[in-house]
This record gives sequence, C-alpha cells and structure tokens, in this order.
Amino acid sequence: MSKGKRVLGLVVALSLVLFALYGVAFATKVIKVGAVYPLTGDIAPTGKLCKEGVELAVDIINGKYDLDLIMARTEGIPSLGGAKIKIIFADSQGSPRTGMAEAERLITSEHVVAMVGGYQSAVVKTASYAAERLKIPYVLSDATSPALTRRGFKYFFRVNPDDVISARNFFEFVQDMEKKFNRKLRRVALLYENTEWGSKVAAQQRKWAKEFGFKIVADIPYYHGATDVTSEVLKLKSSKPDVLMHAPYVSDAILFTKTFKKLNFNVPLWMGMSGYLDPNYIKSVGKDGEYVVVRSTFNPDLARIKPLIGKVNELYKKKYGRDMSGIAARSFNAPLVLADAINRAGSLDPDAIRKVLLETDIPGDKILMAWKGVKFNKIHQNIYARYILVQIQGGKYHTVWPWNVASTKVVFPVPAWNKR
Amino acid sequence: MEKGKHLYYVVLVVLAIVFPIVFNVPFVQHVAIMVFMYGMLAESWNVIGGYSGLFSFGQAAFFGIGAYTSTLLYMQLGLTPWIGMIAGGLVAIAAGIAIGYPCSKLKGHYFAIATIAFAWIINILFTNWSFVGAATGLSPELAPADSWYAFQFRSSKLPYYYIGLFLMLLTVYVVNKVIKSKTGFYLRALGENEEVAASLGVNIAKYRLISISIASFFTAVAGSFYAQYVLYIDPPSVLAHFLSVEIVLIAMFGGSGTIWGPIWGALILVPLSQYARAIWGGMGSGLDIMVYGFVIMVFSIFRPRGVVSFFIRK
Amino acid sequence: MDTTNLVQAMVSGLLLGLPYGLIAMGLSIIWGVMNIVNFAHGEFLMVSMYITLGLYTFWHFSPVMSIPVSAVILFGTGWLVYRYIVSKVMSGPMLAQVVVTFGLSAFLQGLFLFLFTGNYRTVKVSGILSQSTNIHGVYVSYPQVIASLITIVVTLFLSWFMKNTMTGRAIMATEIDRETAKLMGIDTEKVNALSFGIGLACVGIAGAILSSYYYISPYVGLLFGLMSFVIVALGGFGSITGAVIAAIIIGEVESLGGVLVGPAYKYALVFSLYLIVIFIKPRGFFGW
Amino acid sequence: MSELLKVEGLTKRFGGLVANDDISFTVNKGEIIGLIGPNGAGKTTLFNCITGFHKPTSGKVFFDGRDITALPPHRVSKIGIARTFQITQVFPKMTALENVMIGAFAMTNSVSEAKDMAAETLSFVGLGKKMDVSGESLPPPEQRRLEIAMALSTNPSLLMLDEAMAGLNAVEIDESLEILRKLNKKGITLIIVEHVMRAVMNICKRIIVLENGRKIFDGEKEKAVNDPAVIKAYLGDVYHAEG
Amino acid sequence: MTLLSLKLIWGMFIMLRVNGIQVGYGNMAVIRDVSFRVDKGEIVTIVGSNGAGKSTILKSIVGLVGLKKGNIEFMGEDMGKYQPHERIERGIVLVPEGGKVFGRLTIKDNLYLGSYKYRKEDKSVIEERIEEVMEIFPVLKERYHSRADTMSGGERQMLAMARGLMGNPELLMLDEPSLGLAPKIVDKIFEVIQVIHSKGVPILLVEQQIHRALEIADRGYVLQDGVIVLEGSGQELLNSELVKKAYLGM
Repeated sequence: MSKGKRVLGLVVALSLVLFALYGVAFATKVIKVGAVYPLTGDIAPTGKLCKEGVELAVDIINGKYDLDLIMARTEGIPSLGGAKIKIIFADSQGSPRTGMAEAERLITSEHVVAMVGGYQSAVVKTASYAAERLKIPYVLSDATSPALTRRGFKYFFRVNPDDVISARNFFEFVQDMEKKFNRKLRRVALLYENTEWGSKVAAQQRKWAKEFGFKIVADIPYYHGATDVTSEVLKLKSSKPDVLMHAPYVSDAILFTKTFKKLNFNVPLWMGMSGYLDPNYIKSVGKDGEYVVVRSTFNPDLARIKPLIGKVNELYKKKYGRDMSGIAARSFNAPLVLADAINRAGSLDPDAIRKVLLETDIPGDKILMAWKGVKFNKIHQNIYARYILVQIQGGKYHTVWPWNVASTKVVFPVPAWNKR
Repeated sequence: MEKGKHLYYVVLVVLAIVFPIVFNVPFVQHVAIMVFMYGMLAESWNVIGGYSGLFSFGQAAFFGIGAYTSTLLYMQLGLTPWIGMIAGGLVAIAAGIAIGYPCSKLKGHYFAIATIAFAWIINILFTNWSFVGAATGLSPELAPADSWYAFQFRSSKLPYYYIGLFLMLLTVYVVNKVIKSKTGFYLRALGENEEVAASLGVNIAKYRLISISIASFFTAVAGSFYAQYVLYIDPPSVLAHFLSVEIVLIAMFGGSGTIWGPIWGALILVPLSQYARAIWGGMGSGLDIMVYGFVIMVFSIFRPRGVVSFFIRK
Repeated sequence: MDTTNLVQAMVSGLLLGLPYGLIAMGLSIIWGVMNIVNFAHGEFLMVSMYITLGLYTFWHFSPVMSIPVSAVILFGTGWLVYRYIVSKVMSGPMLAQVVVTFGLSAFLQGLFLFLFTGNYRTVKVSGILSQSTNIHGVYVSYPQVIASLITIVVTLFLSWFMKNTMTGRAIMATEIDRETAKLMGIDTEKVNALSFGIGLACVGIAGAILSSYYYISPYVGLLFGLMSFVIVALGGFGSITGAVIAAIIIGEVESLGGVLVGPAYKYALVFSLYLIVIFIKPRGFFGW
Repeated sequence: MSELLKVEGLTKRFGGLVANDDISFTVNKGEIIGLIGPNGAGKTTLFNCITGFHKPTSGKVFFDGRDITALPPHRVSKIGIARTFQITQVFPKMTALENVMIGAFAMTNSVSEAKDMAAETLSFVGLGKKMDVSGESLPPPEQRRLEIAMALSTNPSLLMLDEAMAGLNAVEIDESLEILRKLNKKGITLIIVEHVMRAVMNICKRIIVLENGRKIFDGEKEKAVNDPAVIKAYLGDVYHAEG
Repeated sequence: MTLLSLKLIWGMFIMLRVNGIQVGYGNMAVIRDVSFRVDKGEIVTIVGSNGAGKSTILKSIVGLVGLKKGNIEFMGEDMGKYQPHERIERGIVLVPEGGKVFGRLTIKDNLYLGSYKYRKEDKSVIEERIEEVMEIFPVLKERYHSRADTMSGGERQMLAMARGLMGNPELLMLDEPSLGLAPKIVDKIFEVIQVIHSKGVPILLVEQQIHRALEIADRGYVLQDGVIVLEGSGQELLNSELVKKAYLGM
C-alpha cells in the first residue's frame, strides 16, 4: 500500500469518527426544540421570516413580558423550574429528503424534545414522519397542505388553518364581494406553482368552486423558477377571468406581477397567498403589487381590534426593524402552543406532552391570531383556525375581510395598469 | 499482494458492519446510508461515464423511475417493494434503451445534453401526470410496524444501513465482474475509441445499450431503496437535475473509470455536504454551500483525476 | 386562441429568445475554444445582476448604464477565473473541468447567499425601462426590446470581430487547431483567457440588462444556465450565429408552445425539440 | 483464383463533393493489391465504404459472393474484413495486450483465451515485449504495428492497410513487408494504400490508381509505372530517380 | 584576432545551434543526444525514418515540446526561456506536417494568421507581404476568399508554406512538405523551396523523399535511434554507403 493511500485512509477514518462523535457529544441542559426551515435554496427568504417568528416567540417564552399571551408573563417553563426553551434550527434546503434527515439529526443527535415548523408541505411530510417514527411531538404552524393531518399521526398537531379552509374562505370572500358590489364574479382562474403545495391548493379550490357554483375558466400549473411566464399569462388573458387565485412562492409572485403589467393583464379581483405575503414582494414590485388580496392569518392593523397584536408587532419591529409579516406571525404560534403544553405536562416525556396537547383549549384572547382559540380535533387540526384577507394598499397590507375585522375598505375592481 | 489486498477488503467490510453498532446515532447512520446510496449511484454512472465514455447527466430520470415503479406497485397492487425494486430496474432499462437507441450516434457534450433534456422531460411529465401523483408525489401507506414485506423499518435505521451497504457492495461486485469480462473490455473500447472498436467487430450500438442498461438498472434500484427509506417521493426530490449532477460529481471526484473511485467519492463528498449543512446550515448563511463548492474546486485543481489518484503510483 | 394572442406569443418568444442568445453566445465561445462545459455560467449571470444592483443602489446607475461596467468586470473575472482555476485543469480529463466549474458554481451561490442573503431584489427602473407599448393589442416592453437590440448588436459585433480582427482570427484558429495556432505565434493560453473573458462579458451584458425586468437572487442563474446549454448544443458548439438562432427558436417554442400546448409542458417541449433536432442532426444546426 | 471482393459502380458523395465516382474492381483470393493516388483521390473513402464506415451513395460491394453494401462496421469485421486507419488509431489507455484482446474477442468469449491469442498475435508482429505498455506510450512505428496486430486478431481473410508504412525507415519497411508476405502465405488477401512506392512496388503485383475519385488504372505494376495517365496524375517524371 | 571576436564573427553566420538535446514522451527518449546547426542562407536537411523523431526535433526548436537536456540557440540567444509564441516572434517558423491549414477559415485569414506577429502594425504591412508571397504562390490568388478546406492536398501544402512565409521567417522549418502528395505535386513543392531559398531564407528541411532533399540541401544530418550518426554536405550523404543502403534502398 502506498503512503498516500495510508495517509488518506487515516484522514478519512479519523474525520468519520470525529463526525460520528459530533453526533453523540451533546447533552441537554435547556429544553431543546427543533425547527427545520428552508434556509438556503430559492425560498430561503421566506424560511428566514419563519425563523424570525419562531425566535420572537422563544424570546417571549423565556423572558417576562407584560402581554396577554400564553407563556408571556412567566420566565421559561415554570413547571420545570423555569427551564428555558432553545430552538435548534436546521436547513431543509427545500428538499424532503434533507428535511427528514435533519429532523432525525435534531431528534437523535441534538436531543430535541419536540419539533416545530417546516414551511413547505413536502418537507413537513417527511420531517414529521421522522418525528412520528421517533415518537417526538411535532407542532406545526406554517405548512398548509391538508394531507399532513390526514395520515393518522399520533404526535403531529397543526395550529394554523390548512388549504381546505383557505380555499373555502377564498370563495366565501368572492361571494361576499358579489353581494357587496352587486356584480357576478363567476369566472375564476387558478394559477399555481406545480409542486406539492400549489397543486394541493388548486385541488381544494377546484373542489370548492364546484361546491359554490363557480366556473373555472383557466387552470394553469407552472414550473416555479421559470425564466419567463409569458405563455402562462397569455393563457390567463385569453380566459378572461373575473377572479384570479394565485398560489406562488415569492419569486414567482414577483415574476408574474411584472409579466401581468408587461402584457397588460387585468383582472377585477386579484387574489393570492404565501409569496404575496413575503415583504420581499412589495419591496420588489413596488406600486405594481397594489390591490392584490392576500390570504393571511395575521396583520398588524388588526391591533385595532386586538391590542395584543400591536404590542407583539412592536416587539418584532424592535428586534428586526420592520413590521411583522403574516409569515412570521404564523410561525410564531407553534412554539407558544408547544411551550404551553410542556408547561402543563410538567414533563418532557413525549406521551405526556401529546396527552396535554390533545386537551389543549386556549382561549382566543391568549393568542396572537384573531381566532376563537386553539383546540385540536380528532386529526389534530386546530378547529378554530381561519384566515383573514388583506389587500395591498399604499405599499402596506390592510385587513379587508372578514368584514367585521376589516380596517380598510376593499378596492374593487382593480384599476387598469395605467391608472394605478 | 493479492492476498494482502483481500485481507484489506475483509477488514473494511467488517468495519462497515460494526460501524453502526458502535455509533448507534441515527444521524450518523443516515449519513452512512446516503454514502451507500450515492456510492451505488456513482458506481452505476461509472459504467457509462467512467468506462464507456458516455457522459450521462440525466441519471435522475432512472433514479426516479425506480422510485416510482416500486412505490406505485406497492400502492396499487400491494406488491412488495423487493420485487418492485427489480421491476423498477427493468423499467429503467426499458427507458434507458428508449433514450439510448436514438442517441446512439451522439457523442461527448451532445450526448450529455441529450440526457439532461431526457431527464427534464421525464421530470415534467411526472409532475403533470396524475396517475403518479403529479406534483404531490406519492407516499405509500405506512406499515403498522417494521415489515420486511413492506420494506419499512421504523424502529431502527439498522436494516436500511445493512441493505444499503449490501446493495452498494453488490453494485461494486457486479460492475467489477462486468468490467473484467469481455463485455467490460468492449465497454472500455467504446470509451476510448469507437471507430477502432467498430472496426474490430464491436457492435457499438449494442454495447452502448448494454452499458446504459447496467447503469440504469442499478440507478433505479437505488431509487427504489430511496423511496422505501424516505417513504415520500415527488418529482423535485427524485427526478431533480441537481441529483444527476451530484452523481457525476461524486464519481468524478472519487475518480471515474476505476472500481473504487466512485465509492471514495461518496465516502468523502456525502459526509462533507451533510456535515457542512448540519454544522453551518442552521444559520442559513450559505456558508455550507460555499465550503462544499470550495473544497470541490480546490481539490479537483490539485487532483484532477480524483481521489483514487492517491493510490496510483507513478 | 385569437390571433392577437398568437402574435403576442410570437413577439414575446422573440424578445425572450434573443437575450437567451446573449447568454448562450458566451457559453458557446468558451465551449468552442476550450472545449469545456462551464457549469458556473448561470452563476456568472447572477454575479453580473448583483453588480448591476450594486451600481444602482450606490450610484443610481440605470441598468443600461451599467452594461459597460458589468461587461468589463465580468471580462476581468473571466480572465482571472481562467488563469487561476480553469487553466489548471485544462490538461486533465474532460470531466475534471466539469467538476471544477461545478464547484465554482456552488461556491458562488454560497458566497452570494452569504453576502446578500437569499432575499429577492429588483432594480427599480424608471423612464423608458419601466414602460411597455401597445401595438394593435400586442404589448411590447421596452426593456426587453432594448435587451434584444443589444443582443443583435453584440452578435453583429462579435461576428465582425471574429472575422476581421487579428485577435478574432487568433481565437478562431485556436478553436480549430490549437497546436497549429501556436505555430502562428499565438499565445493560446492568452487566447483562452481572452475567450473566457469575452464569454463572461456577454453574460455581463445580459445580466445588466436582464436586471431591469427580472428579479435577482443567488439562485437566479440556474435555469438560465441550463437553457443556455441546450441552446448552445442546438445551435452547434462554437457557433455565434448558431447560438442566437437556436435561442430565438427556443424562445418561440417556450412561448408559443406554452400557449398552444399548456404552460406546464413548455420546458418539456423545449427539451423535446432539442432531442428531435439532435437525433436528425447530431451536431446541431450549425455544428461542424 | 476465386473472387473475394467485388466492388461494383461504387459512388460516394459528400454534399456536392464526389469522393468516389463509379469505381469497380475485383480482388481475388490471395492477391496483394496496391491502391495509390494523390491525396484526396478517395482512397480512404473507398476503404470506409467497403468496411461499412460510410454508406455508399450508389453501387455495391460483394464479399465472398455476398452483398455487404452498407453493412455496419462490426458486421463487416465479423465476416472477415479487417482494416487499419490512415492516422494511427489505437486505444490509448489500454495496454498493448488489451488493445489486441478487443480484436481477439471476435473469436472467443473467454478472457483468458483472448489473452493468449492476443499475446500470440503481438509476438507475431514483434511486440511481444511491449504487452504491458499502454497504447499511447508506444512510439509511432510500434503503434503502427500494434494496429496491424489488432486487425489481425480478428482473424480476417481480407486485410486493408491504410498507409501502414508511413514513417518507417527502409529496414522497418522491409520488416513490415516480411510480415505482410507471411500473412499472405497464410492465405490473407491484402489491399494496401501506400505512398511509399518502394513498398508498393516490392510487394504488390497489381495496382489500382485513383484520381479525383475515379479509377484511372488497374493492372500489373510494371504497366503502371509506364502508364501516361498514372505518370501525369501521380508519379510525375521523378519516380525513376527515386528508385 | 581575439577568441572573442572570432566567436562574434562566427556567430553572425550561425542562425540556429542545437546542442545535445534530449526529448522524450513519458519514459522513453525519442531524441537522445542531437546536436546540429543551421547557418545563414543554408538549406539543411535531417534524414531519418519518420517517427524516429525528426518532427520532434522541429517541435522542440519552436518550443512545442520541452527539452529534457541540452539547449537551443537561435541567433546567439538561448531559446530555453521562451514560449513558442515568443520564439516565433523572433523569426523561427515551422510549417507543420500534412499541410495543416485552418480549414474553416479563408485563405486570406490563413495568410493573415501567418503574420500574427505583425498584428500591431499597420494593415498595409501585411497586405504588402501578401503581395510578395502571392508572387511565389500564384495559385492562392485565385482562391483568396474561399475556405481553405475546399483546396486539394497540394494546394493546402502551398498555403501552409505561404502562411509560414507571412511571418517573415529568419529560419523556415519545413516538416515533410511532400507527405501524402502525388509525385507530380512534389516537384512543384521542391521548386518552391528553392525559390524561397533564393530569397535568402535559411531552411531546415525534414523530408521523406530523401534523395530529392539531399539534392537541394547544402548540408544534411542522418538521424538514427535518436542520435546523429552522420553529417556532411548533401552530395556527400547521397554518396555515403549508409544513406544508400538504409534510406535509398540501393
């Protein structure tokens, strides 16, 4: 055997051992909770927002805050001697395989006691599978695919509403609009990025459209990351829709908005979700993003009806220098719900946590969202979760629906491009 | 020398068998399983790219075909993925021939890009084909408990580890056997000079297809293995262009055209990327990708013939 | 599908294809002269877009004004990348070059993610760059028209340059027969560096002008890079006009095909077209 | 003598260029034919058409009475036609032995048998000591001989050599000619393309001359050197001076 | 006269001096120990079997192949430190074997490339030179704008030589100018070589047609097994037993 061979063999063996040891070395002193987000890859900006929401929630859990929010007025987890929560973040790179591996690593090497987060449904699917297999509670508040809670998992809970609710809310809103403006808006165009999430959204929308008696005039999946979307927009244009429902990630939202303008595609009611809620969106498209109606669970202007929102937003602003986005707010929920459960369980035993999670019944005034509260049904979906709709006006999101929480009047129809 | 060499291999295999018992940490085992999977993929690529001179950048297509075939057979017909794995391999061979036959006149870069195009087409078709779950992908129903029939193991990663190890060694064994046979000589002849090979009676088209078939088969088997390991497949995860590139990268990095080169490539690059991500990935700063890219770049400048060039004495 | 939309799709295809051509041309030159695949090509596009963004942010350069700056910086980058990275593996096996450029692409992605985060950014353009015009119901955006015109100008210039200057001839000679080129007294290493520089300068120009209507992120180069591979192979390696013509065809297939067959399949159509052409003409349209 | 190879009206066009124009000739078993003509006259194209590397535009090729027109190269090889290339082509990274084994596999599926056969053939051409040297590290004259060994290992009945003598000195040419004679005695028919006239004159009885793709002469070598057309097209007046 | 000035005068006549060079690919030495010289105004030929290293010698003079031992002096300067393009700028020109022209380029472009070292001068310098060269090779004039790969083998060789002259060589090296050409064309090539010689350009000729090469050569060297075994005037070599026996087949 040559010298090079021996040296190389040694180096490789040594580093493998070191890597292996790295996995075993850590022991727990704080309560570690894992979170897998897409921190690199083309949806990393959104992943980062989620991460910020989680970080703020942890600040609130670990510190003492005069907020009418669960876990805010106490420091750490009181029933465990004030133990602090520490979130271990991992990067899913937007890949289900990596998501699963990282979840496993967090659970087995970092010894996290529970998992939160995930953002992309495809990633949550495998990451939660890993957690389920290793019997670790997983509290989700950002991914929205309905399938996630329909697998009969014992340890998987979702705080936020899913796409079934979203799709229904969309059509309820359109119906409300029809009434309000006394105008038929029956021609609906579906536009969605073609991966797990977007295609599931579209499937739900198709279902609800049928239920509510709307006509789908265009059904257009597209490759997220496309260099050009002219043909998609031309198809949309020729279908002459009254309503556009768009499920994009942020990059596609930007590209589509620019192409809409370029090709003068105008739709009376322009509805979107997810990517449209990313602060990068308004920053990138500026004026051109005006009047999009976006699905959200949160908006700072809700502070008007729920002062807590304003206070939390202030904290967020202090920490990150801008308003809390719907994305960050959504991710903010899971750590709180989880911490509350750990506190009530008084134990880090997964089954104990699971048991109290099932008993969860948090009233609406103790959470950030404008919901009736948090309570899980048979499939561990929060039954009180619902959406609000916000509209971009003057470069900011304003709540416009449901009417009773609206802060601003909805602008309808969307004016022509040259009149914006 | 021969005897010493055998002993060396035996020791390595024994070490590989003992390794997960000593380091009974799932993440470490996961990395090892990925090493085996990529080792297998890179070794399969080696048959076409390393020996036969056909630089395929579309191996993800075959990987995906394997993953989809076994999963679909299990979900639709309840067929055990073990048979599905073989079936996937056979379907991949058919696909390989379907693309390889018209490509039989293409050389070098043109062939490489044809394979990229092929893999993309498969990806797009699968993304829009509802029978295979379209964009949503497929997740087989989870077996209630560990099951050899369902090829699902939940309580421990050890079965996956040993199956992966076995599959990788099997691939190495078969490739080695093939390369040392007449077929192997012919494949190498193709890789070095097709014109002369033809003049000496080598049926270029046939041996190209043989080469593609071997590679497709094992790539698909790895795909089935992956599907059973992750239990969720969708086009971005099993048909992605990046996967194809990674396979080539690992084989090249280790040293293509040698039996153990691709395995070395997997042994070094896979842990590098996994641990770089584990250590720096949580910051989301891109540092891990940077380090990964930098190591690859610098290494191939100094060792353009791959890791195995350490072993070849001047 | 009415005629207006069809015409719109064709016009859009042309305006989409031409800038592809500019990116592909750069790749083609590098490929032709050095016979290496530059896997980091798309990432250099990304770099030039960030340069344009930087010039805009700090000195309010409009993307058109940053074209020369970006071209020069990318030219220099190309020169250095060749001298200090690519030239080291030129004598190695073919795929070592693939590995190096792939490593470079991952490195650049990581680096820009590290420096600028993954946020999506755009250059806020005003004036003509933000407008589009309507000709009988067909909408044409000025930045794309400008990009297309620039592509045509660059194509004409490079074709002229290759045929009528000594340096151009030296590049062609190196491409055809390296050893004989050396006998002409051509410093082929210098020609390689120069070609890499020119190749990246094309990308620099493309990146600057693309910034006026495309978003910018560390991952933006991916699909552009891939499309330019296909375009170059379709046109035939080393052919400048081939690259541009292939790019227009690809643009049309993407745009028209998307409208006629369905957007979800548009890239499948593009790749199928490549396969069909290559089965009939194994060296692309203009390959030699 | 019986007829081995028959070329009938063979024409090959590349776009507008006519590389072979209506060429017909026959080769009998046991003959050694010299094929000469200026560069670009179409000799290599003719080789390629016979061995299946090019498809003739029109015309037919018969081998042993069988129509082999447009058979793919590997089939042509299988039925007993072997060739070498104008620019030496070997497998660069394989050893000399492995190079020859590729050809020997036409005869056997067993690696060890192929090895033995290849070793024998290598010794026959005088490369017995270079078995483990890689193709690319052999000096050019030895690569030439390796090429012949490779062709021989397929056990051909017709061997076509494209400028196999180029670059050999007189002594080496004589050695090569000796090998060719031995092969001929074994019953192998030979067609050689050659510019080295001393080789052609030495070993061939019959010569075929091509010019601009057309056959301008076919007959005894003694007649060739005095044929005005051949002198005009190829030999010039200096041939005699060269001896 | 002092030794130094003797050397100076001597040096004025010597164009090229090759001192004990060794060249090899891999482990094998193709050229083991070769020394020779070319003086001003001479035609010098190296005789030996092809593949025995004659081309390698020419390549090493122009710098395409590195030396393992020995050195090469051109016009009194050691060439070791120069890259090929720097040597060509100093006036060494090699016309490669087999009439290697740039097929996809026109004859004009090929000729322009021949005077690549004048690229920074005015275009008229090159144009003038083309005129001069055309006088020697009238055939190129008719085909000036057509692609080089449309020409026959003989014409290509002419073009390659013309291209070589475009570099205004101080020393012209011709590698097998008659290779693969019909004897008739070969006549013409040799005529042209003498025309070039008559313009005062020293020529180093490597040729397979040994008889004819030695006929026009002032001096010649016989290369065997990587060493020079015999040297002398062209006529001496023609009459030597060695050459007669081994190369002329007499």
